[in-house]
Amino acid sequence: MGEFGSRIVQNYPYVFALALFAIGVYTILTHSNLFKKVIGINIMEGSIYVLFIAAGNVRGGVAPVLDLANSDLVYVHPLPQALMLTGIVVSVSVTALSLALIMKLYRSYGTVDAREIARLTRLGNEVGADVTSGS
Amino acid sequence: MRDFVLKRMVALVLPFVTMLGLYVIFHGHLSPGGSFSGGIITGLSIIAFNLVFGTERGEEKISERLMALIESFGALWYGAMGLVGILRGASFLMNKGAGVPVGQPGSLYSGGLILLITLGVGLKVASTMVTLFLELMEEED
Amino acid sequence: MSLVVRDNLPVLIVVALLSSAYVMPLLTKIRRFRFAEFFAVFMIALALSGGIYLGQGILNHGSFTYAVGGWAAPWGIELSLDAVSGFFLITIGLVATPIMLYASYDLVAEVGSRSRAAWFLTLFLLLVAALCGLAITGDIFNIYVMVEVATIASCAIVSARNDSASVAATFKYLMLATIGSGFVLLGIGFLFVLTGNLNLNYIGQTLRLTWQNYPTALWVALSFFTVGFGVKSALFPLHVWLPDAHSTAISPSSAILSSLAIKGYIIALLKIFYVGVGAQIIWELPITAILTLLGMGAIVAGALFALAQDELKRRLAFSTVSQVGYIFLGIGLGNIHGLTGSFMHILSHALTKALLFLAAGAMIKRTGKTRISEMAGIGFKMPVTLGVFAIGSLSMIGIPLFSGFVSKWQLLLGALAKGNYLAVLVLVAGSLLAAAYLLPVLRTALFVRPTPTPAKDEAPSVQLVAMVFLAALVLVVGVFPHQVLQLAQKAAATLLRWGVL
Amino acid sequence: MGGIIVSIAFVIAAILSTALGSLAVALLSREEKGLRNGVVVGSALLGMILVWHLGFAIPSGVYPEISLAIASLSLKLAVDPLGLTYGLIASTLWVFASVYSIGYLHGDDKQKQYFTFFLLSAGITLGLAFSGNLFTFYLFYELLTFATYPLVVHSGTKDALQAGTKYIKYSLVGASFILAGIVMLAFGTGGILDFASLHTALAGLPLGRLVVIFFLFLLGFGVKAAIMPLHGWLPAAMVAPTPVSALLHAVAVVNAGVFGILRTVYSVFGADLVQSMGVRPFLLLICSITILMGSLIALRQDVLKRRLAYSTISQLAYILLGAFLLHPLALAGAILHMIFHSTLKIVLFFSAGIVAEETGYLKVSELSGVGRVLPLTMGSFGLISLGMIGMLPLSGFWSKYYLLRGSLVTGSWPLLVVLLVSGILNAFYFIPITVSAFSGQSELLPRKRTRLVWLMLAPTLVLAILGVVLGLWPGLTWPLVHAVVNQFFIL
Repeated sequence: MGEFGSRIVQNYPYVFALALFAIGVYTILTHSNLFKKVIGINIMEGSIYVLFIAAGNVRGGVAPVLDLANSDLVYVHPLPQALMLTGIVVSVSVTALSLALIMKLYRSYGTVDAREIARLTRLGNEVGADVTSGS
Repeated sequence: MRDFVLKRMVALVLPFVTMLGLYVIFHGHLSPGGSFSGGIITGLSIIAFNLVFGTERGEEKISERLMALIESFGALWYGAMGLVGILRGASFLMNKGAGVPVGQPGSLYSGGLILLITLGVGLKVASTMVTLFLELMEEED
Repeated sequence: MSLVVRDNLPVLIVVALLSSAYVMPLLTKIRRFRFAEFFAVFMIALALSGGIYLGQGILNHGSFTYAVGGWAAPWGIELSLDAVSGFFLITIGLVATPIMLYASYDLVAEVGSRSRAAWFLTLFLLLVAALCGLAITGDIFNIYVMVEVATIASCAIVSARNDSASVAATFKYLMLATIGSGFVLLGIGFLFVLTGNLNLNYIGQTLRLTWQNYPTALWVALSFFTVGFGVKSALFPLHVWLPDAHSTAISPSSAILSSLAIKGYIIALLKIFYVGVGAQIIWELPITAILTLLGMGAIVAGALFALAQDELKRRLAFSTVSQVGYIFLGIGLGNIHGLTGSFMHILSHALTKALLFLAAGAMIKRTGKTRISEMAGIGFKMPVTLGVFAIGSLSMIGIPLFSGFVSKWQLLLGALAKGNYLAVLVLVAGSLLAAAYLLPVLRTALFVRPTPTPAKDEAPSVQLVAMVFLAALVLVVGVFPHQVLQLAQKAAATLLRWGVL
Repeated sequence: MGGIIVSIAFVIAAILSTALGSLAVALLSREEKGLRNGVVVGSALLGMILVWHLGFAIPSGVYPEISLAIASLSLKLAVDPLGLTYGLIASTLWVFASVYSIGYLHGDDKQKQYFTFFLLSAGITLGLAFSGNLFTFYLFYELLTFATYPLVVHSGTKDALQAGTKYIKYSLVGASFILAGIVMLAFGTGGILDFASLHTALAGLPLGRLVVIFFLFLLGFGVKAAIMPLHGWLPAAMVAPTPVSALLHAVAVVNAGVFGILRTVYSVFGADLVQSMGVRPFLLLICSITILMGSLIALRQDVLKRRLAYSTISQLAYILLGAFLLHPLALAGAILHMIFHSTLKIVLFFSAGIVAEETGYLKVSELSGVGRVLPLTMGSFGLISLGMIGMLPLSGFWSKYYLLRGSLVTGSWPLLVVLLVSGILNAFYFIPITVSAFSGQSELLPRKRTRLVWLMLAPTLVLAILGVVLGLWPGLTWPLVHAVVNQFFIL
C-alpha cells in the first residue's frame, strides 16, 4: 500500500487527469440538459490535455521556443503541446457542432432536455405510425 | 445594441485586436502562438464587430460570401503549399529539402513555406470562426 | 510528370479529396448545382481509382512508406502503405463511388436546399478523405485526427436533411462518438507516455522490448482503445447510437456510414493493435478473448434486435450491429484465417450494406412506405431494385457465390483453427438470423401481391446504375474472390508480421 | 458405344440450357405466351437430351470433370454414375412436368415468374447432380432452396406464404448444419473436398469428429429427404401448385436430400468407414420408424395431396434404408427405388392435380365416382398405385425385392417385417381410393374443359406407361444401377 500510495503521489497529474476524465464522461452520460453534456465534453477533453502536457513536462524546463543566445536551457517536450493544440481545435469543432445541433433541437422541440426530446420523438413516431396505418 | 460606450470602445480597440491577430499569425514560427491562436483572435475581432454593430453592418463590411471564399481559399492554399514540394520533385509539404529558401533563423522570413502555410491556416481559422458564428446567429431567426 | 503523380499518389489522393471538399462551397455559388454534383462524383471516382491503383500496386510490388514533408519516420508523419492500406483503399474505392453517384441524383430535393446539398457534398468528400487517410497513415496521432474528421463529418452527414428526428439522433451520436474519441486519445496518450513515439512501427518496436515492465498500463491503454473504437464502430453493447443515426439519415448517408465509416475505425483499431502493439503482446493479454465474446454477442444480439424492427432502415441498421460483430469476432480469433475473414467481411459488408441501404432508400423514396409490413408488392413496382436487394440479402446471409460467403468461410476456418466451437455455432446461427430478418422483406415485397397489381415505377436510372454496379461487385467478389482474398490474406499476414519477424 | 463423345461440356451445356432458358423467360414480356412455352419445353428437352447423351456413355466408363477456383475452394463439376442417376431422373421428369405445368397454369397471371424459377431450379438440380465436390454440392443445394421458394409460394395466399416460410426455415437450418460439417471436414483435410479424393484424406481424422460430421450432414440432408422428425415442411408445402408438388416434392428437392445422403455415405465417407463408425443400427432404426410412421399417418389423411406427401416421406425412407444397409444388393435396391419411386409418384401427383382441376375435389372422401368421369386419369392412378405398393409385375416390386434381399443378406431380418408391414399399409391407403373412384356414386356435373387438359393428361399417361414398362423390363435400368454399385463396391 505504501508503495502504491507513493506511486499515486508521484504520478498525481495522471491521476488528476483520469479523475477529470471520469467526471467529464459522467457528466455527458448522466445529465439530461444538453448544454451540460457539452460542458462535460469540454471537461473530458480538458483532462486529456492535462495528461499530455504533464507527460511532456520536464521539471525546470522552459517553453520550447528556440533561444539561440542561451544554449544550455532545458525545454519541455514540445510535441505533446503541438498535439494538444490539435486536440483543442477538434474540441472546438465538436463544441461548435453540438451547439448548432442544440439550437436546432431547441427550435423543433422547444426544450434542451434530452429526456424530454426522447419522449417527444417517441410520441412523434407513434403518431406517425397511427397516421400511416390509418391511410 | 444602443450602448454608446460599448460601440466607441469596440471601434477603438478592434483595429488593434485585428492587428494583434495578424501579428500572432505572422510570428507563429518565432514565438508562442501561431495560425490557430492568431486566426481565432482575428476571427473574434470580426465577431465582436458583428455582435456590437449588428450582422447587417457586418455583412456590409465583410460579406458572408467573401468569408466562404476565404475559408475555401485557406484550405486550398494549404494544399497548394504542400504541392510545392511535390512539384519540385520532393515529397508533399517538403520545405527546405525541396529547395525552398529558408532565410535566417530568428528573422521574420525564416522557415521557408511555413510562413505562407501559417497565413493560409490563419485565414481559414478566422473565417471559419466567423462563419460558425453567423450560422448560429441565423438559426435564431 | 506521371512519375511524380505515381510517387506521391498516397498523399495526392487525400489532398485531392480534401481540396475538392473545400472547392465545393465555391462551385455551388458560381455554377449550376448539377455541375457541383458532377464534379464531386468525378473527383471521388478519380481519387478512388487512384486508391485502387495503389492497392493493386501494393499487392504486386509490396508495401512502402511515404514521409510527409520529407521528415523520416520517428520524427515526421509517416504514411505506411501496406496491404492493410491497399485493401481498405480498394474497399473505399469500390463502395464510395457508387454511393456518391446515387446521392448525386436530385440531391437538392433530397436534403431540402442548395446550401444543404453543398454541405452534404463537402462533408461526404471530407469523410471519404478521412477514411483514405486512416487507410494510409502510419502515425498514431494522425489516426486520431483522421478519426475526428471522420466523426464530425459523419455526424453532420446524418443530419443532412435537417429534420428533427435526425438532428436528435445526430446529437446522441455526437456525444457518444466524442466520448469514444476521448477514450481513443487517452489511449494514444498512454502509448505515447509508455514509448515516447507516435509512429506505429516505432511504438511496436519499443513495446516489444519493454512491455513486460508495465503490462497493466498497456492493458489499460488497450481497453481504452477497445472502448473508444468500440463506441465509434458500434460494437455491441456500445452500439446504442447507431440505429437512430443510421435509420434517420438520408439513404446515401446511411449507406456510407454503415458500409465505410465504421470500418475506418475498425481499420484504425487493427493498426494500433497489430502494428502498434503487435500480435504477440495482444495474445498474451485477455483482450482477444474479450473481443471474441463481444463479437459473438454482437452477432446474436444485433440480429435479434433487427428481427424486432418493422422499419426497414432500422432493421438494416441493427443488421450492421450484427455484421460488425463478425469483424470483431475475426479480430478476436486473431489467427490468419480470422483476420482474413475480418478483412473480407469489411469489404463484403461494405458492398452489401451499401447496396441494401441504397435499395431500401429507393423503395422508400418511390413509395413513401418505411415499414416492412406495408411493402407488399413493391417487387412488381420496382423489380430491378428488389432484384439487387435480393442479391444483397443473399450475400448477407452468406450463400455461396455471393461475397458474404467468402468471409463467412474464412471466419469459420478461423474459429475451427482456434478450436472455438461456440464461435462456429454463433457464425452459423448468425447467418440463419440474417435470413430471418432479411428474407421476410423479400417475401412481402415479391410474393405478396396487392390488388390491383401496381404499375412499374422504377428508381431513376442513375441510382439504378449505382445499385446494379454494387450488386455486380457482390457477385464478382463472390464468384471470383481469388485476387481480393489474396490481398486480404496479405493484409492479415502483414498484421501478424509474417515474413517480418 | 465407343463412338459417343463424352465431355464435361455436355454437363455445362445442360445446366446452361436450362439456366439461360430461365433468363430468357425472365426477359420475355408477360404476354408472349407461345414463345415462352416454347422456351420452357425446349430448354428442358435440350437439357434432358444432353444428360441422356452422357447416360448412354456409362458403359464406356469415361467420367469427365472440370474445376474452377472460387473462394479458395474449387467449383467442380464431374460426371459419375450416382450423379447421372439423379440427373437422368430429374432432367427427364422435368420435361414432362413442364408440359404439364403449361396446361395446369393456363390462364394464371404469374406464369412468367413461375417458369423463370421452374427452369432455374432445373439448372440448379442438374448442377447438384453433377457436383464434383462437397462445396459445389452445398452451393447448389442452398441455391435450390431459394430457387424453389417462389414456386412453393406461387399462389401468394397466406397459407402458401406460411408454408414457404416453413420450407425456408427447415431448409436453411439444415443447410447450416451441412455448412458446419463441410467446414469441419475442410479444416480436417486441409481443404480437400473432392468426392474422388475424400476417402483417403479422411483416413487420418479421429473417429469421434467423423461421427459428428456425419451427423451434421445427416441432419442437413435429412431435412430435404424428410426423415421423420425433420419432415414437417413437406406436407405443409403441398399448398404449392400440383406440378410443383409433383416435381419438387416427389422428385427434385426430396431426391436432392436423398442424393445428399447417398453422397455422404458412399462418396464422402465410404461404406467401410460408415460401417466402422458403428452408427448403422441407429440409422436403420430411424429409417424404419419413418417408413412405418409415414405410412400410418398417410392412412389418416383425407386430403389426397397430403396423403401422397406422407407416402413420399415413407418411400424416401426405403431409399435411405437401402443406402444405410451398406451392401451392394441393398444399394441396388435403393437406386432402383429412387428411379421407380420418382416415376410413379409423379404420376400419382399429376393425376391428383387433374382431378383437383377438373372437379375441384381435393379430398379422398369426395372422390367416389370420379373414375367414371375421368377414367384415364383415375385408371393410371390406380395402376401406378399398385406399383407403389409393390405388386409383382409393376416396377415397385423390383426395388423392394432388392431391398429385402439386401436386408436378409446383411442379417437385418427385423427390416423384413418393417418392409412387409409397410407394404400392407401402402395397400390400405392406396387401394380404397381407386376402388371408390370407380365404384362409388357420382353426382358430378359434366366437366368443363376450360383448361388445356390434354397437356396435363398426356404426360401423365406417358409416364404411367413408362412406369409399367420399367416394371416389365426392369433390366432397362440395370446398366445404370450396375455402374453405381460398381462405383462404390468392388464386386
